Amino acid sequence: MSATTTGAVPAMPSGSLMRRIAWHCRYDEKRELWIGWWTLVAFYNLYGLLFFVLARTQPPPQPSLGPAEIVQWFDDRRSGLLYGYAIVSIVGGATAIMTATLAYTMRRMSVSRAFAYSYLLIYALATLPGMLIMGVACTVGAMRPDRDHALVSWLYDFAFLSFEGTMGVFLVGSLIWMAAVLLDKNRVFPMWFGYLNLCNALTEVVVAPAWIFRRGVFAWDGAIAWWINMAVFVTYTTVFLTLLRGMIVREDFGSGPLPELASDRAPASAGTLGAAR
Amino acid sequence: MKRRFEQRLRFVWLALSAITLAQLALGSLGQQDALTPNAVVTSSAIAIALIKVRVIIREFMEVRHAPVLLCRLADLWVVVTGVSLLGSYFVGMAHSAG
Amino acid sequence: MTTVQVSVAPRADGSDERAASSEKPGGVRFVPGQPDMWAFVLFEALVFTSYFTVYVIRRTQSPGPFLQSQTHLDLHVGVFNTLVLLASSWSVARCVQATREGSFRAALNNAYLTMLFGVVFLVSKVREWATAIAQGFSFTTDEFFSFYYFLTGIHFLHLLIGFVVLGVAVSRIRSAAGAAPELVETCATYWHTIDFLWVLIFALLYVMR
Amino acid sequence: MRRVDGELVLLWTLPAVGLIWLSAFLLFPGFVQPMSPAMSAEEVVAFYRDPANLPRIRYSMIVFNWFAVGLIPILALIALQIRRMGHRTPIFSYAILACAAGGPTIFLMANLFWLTAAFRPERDPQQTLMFNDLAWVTFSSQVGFLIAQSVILALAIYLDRRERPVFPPWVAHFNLVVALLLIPAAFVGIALEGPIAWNGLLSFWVRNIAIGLWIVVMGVVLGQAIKRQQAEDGAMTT
Repeated sequence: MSATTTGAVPAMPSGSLMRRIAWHCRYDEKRELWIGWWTLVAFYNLYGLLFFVLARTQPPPQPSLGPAEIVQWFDDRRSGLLYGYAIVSIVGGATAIMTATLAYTMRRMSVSRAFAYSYLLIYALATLPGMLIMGVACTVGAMRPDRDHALVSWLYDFAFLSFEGTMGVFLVGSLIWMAAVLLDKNRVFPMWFGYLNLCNALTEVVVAPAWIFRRGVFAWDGAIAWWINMAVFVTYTTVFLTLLRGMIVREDFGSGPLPELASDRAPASAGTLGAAR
Repeated sequence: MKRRFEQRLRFVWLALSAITLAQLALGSLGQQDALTPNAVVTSSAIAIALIKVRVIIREFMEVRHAPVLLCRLADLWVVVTGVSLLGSYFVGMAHSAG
Repeated sequence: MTTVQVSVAPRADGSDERAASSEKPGGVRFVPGQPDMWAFVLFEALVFTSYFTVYVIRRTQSPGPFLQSQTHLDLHVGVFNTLVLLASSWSVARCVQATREGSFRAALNNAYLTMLFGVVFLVSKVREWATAIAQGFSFTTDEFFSFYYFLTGIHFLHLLIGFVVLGVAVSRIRSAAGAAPELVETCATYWHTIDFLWVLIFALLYVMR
Repeated sequence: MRRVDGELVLLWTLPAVGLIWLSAFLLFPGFVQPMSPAMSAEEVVAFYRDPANLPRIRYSMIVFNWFAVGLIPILALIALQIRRMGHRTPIFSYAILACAAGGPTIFLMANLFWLTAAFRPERDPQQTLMFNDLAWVTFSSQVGFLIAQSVILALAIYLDRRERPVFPPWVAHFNLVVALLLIPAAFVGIALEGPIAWNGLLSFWVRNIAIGLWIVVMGVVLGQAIKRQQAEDGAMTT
């Protein structure tokens, strides 16, 4: 990174929220990291809202529905699907900055850059099965109410199988993060988060029966293949968002071990923090 | 000291193996009506398994020397699992019978 | 392969006291291995509890078919599997003890013995699956067999990871004579988890009615 | 030959690829007079079965298949320019790289659906209609990565702390405008007629002209930035 030319940094104002935000945007050394973190938080909330409330495709419907019921399912939520997935396709690209931020945590570790690059590429790819294919299939399924029933049910299967059933990217991605955390000597993340990545990776294995079963606990809406996995995934996501926040606070832009969190919560001026190192 | 620890590990292993063999007897119990649910067999199977699990955690995994918090958490998990398994068994059986 | 580093964070209990405690069990309280691994064990154990609970609930909804299918499992195989894993737990516990005392020859032997028991378990599990499949019981045959293959399969996966973990322990024992035994303890903790999860799986698949 | 010279070679692939895209675009009969989503299954089938259309559909889409990924080198060059900016982390250049593969992959999927529809025009009309819908919806609505790369580039430019910024600020404004113009296209599913429909003013003309303009403008400013870099590197070595 090139030399910065910030000059004198005025003290952080204590006034209104907007003024403080403006100060952070102009002078905060860590603004790129904070943009990434807030994008992650905003995106996951929006994602939950879009999938659970607007499009109502989560929790997933039964895979055992017949063609007529599937057409009914599309009829029930036509505009939710069309508007919901339109918004998904607008904000979907935000995953790029999220993935980049997470890849940066690996860049900050004492491990090879190959970890950050692999993670970046894997999760850039993950967006497609993660939501975009589903968005296309649901939009096409919802846009013509008079479409042939057999084809609507094909679109339904395609949407949910692509969403629930493509596990490899998340499996390998979690394992790469796990290996990076366990090998890291800079203490960017605690070891237990490395192990938690393994838990998340194992649940990706557990989803696989969704390709085989149309009903029961292993189907794509099942207690094991969906509910327990979702619980693990939500835990995992909450944990890494929290840890990432701590990591950004501790970040000193050096290459050695990340400093521990200062016990006294004095608001260290971001400008001097970087200079002191 | 070393010897005492070794002996203790061996004793634990022998005890666990003996309980497992007892489970063999339990599983073979009343083989002729293997097709009817048996609350006694089920609850003793789960209870024995949880006792074994607790012994493994305390002895082999050395939680008995661990800080109290870890002991409590491990015991809590055993209790949660026991309540959850036995609870869902009995509630489920009562539900399907009723 | 380089060894996985030991957590360098200063620990509240202090490793020095622990070195003393190996001579005097029952003395100072300490967490065996990394506390991080314990977080994993408790979390993963909870996930398994939820799998088991779903299984028991599904079972009680149709007890007849489950019991019918259960008769096709050989209890003796299950008992044998359990005994093998208990033996492996015993040997890995002795491996930890030997590492603490600095008798690395014994530690290595016990680690290899653990691997051997692990392999015996794997072979016997694969044979059991092969027999069941040959008899026409597959993953999709009925709900009991779905659960049977799922629970044994996910446990099998944990066991495979266990070999990697044991490999890490062995390389640590070989490379760092006299170092703190924390990493070996951590690996042993993982291995015991495989054991105690199997004890529950055994009771739920083979014994309960 | 210095590193930057190679970058200029990559940049000069852009006019060539752009020309190929333009000709393929004009060759595809569904683009010149964009197909209406209101067409019935029979009309769509007739479009694919028309002996005047079929070869043009196939050959134009084959050309797109060859060159769909042609924009990736340009995005890689943009990522390198972002690396030169005064940032504390490589997050923005990582993010551009994460976007780079997304856009072309989506375009390739649309291409695949068009070619599949054209492969057996005698297919059941409902099926051809569905492949045609899939192609158009994928092509039109999946603007996420294009929006993201514009917004990320704009952010990177705004947050550039160099005394002489790599890109002038107007490039950031321009990118935000382009991102805004792409948004309506995401809604193609909701209407079969009007400006939002996939042949409409907003979803087709505004969107595609914005993309074309972005390619041209970014090609030019990228060339200028690389030239400046060349000069700076030269000043440093002498």
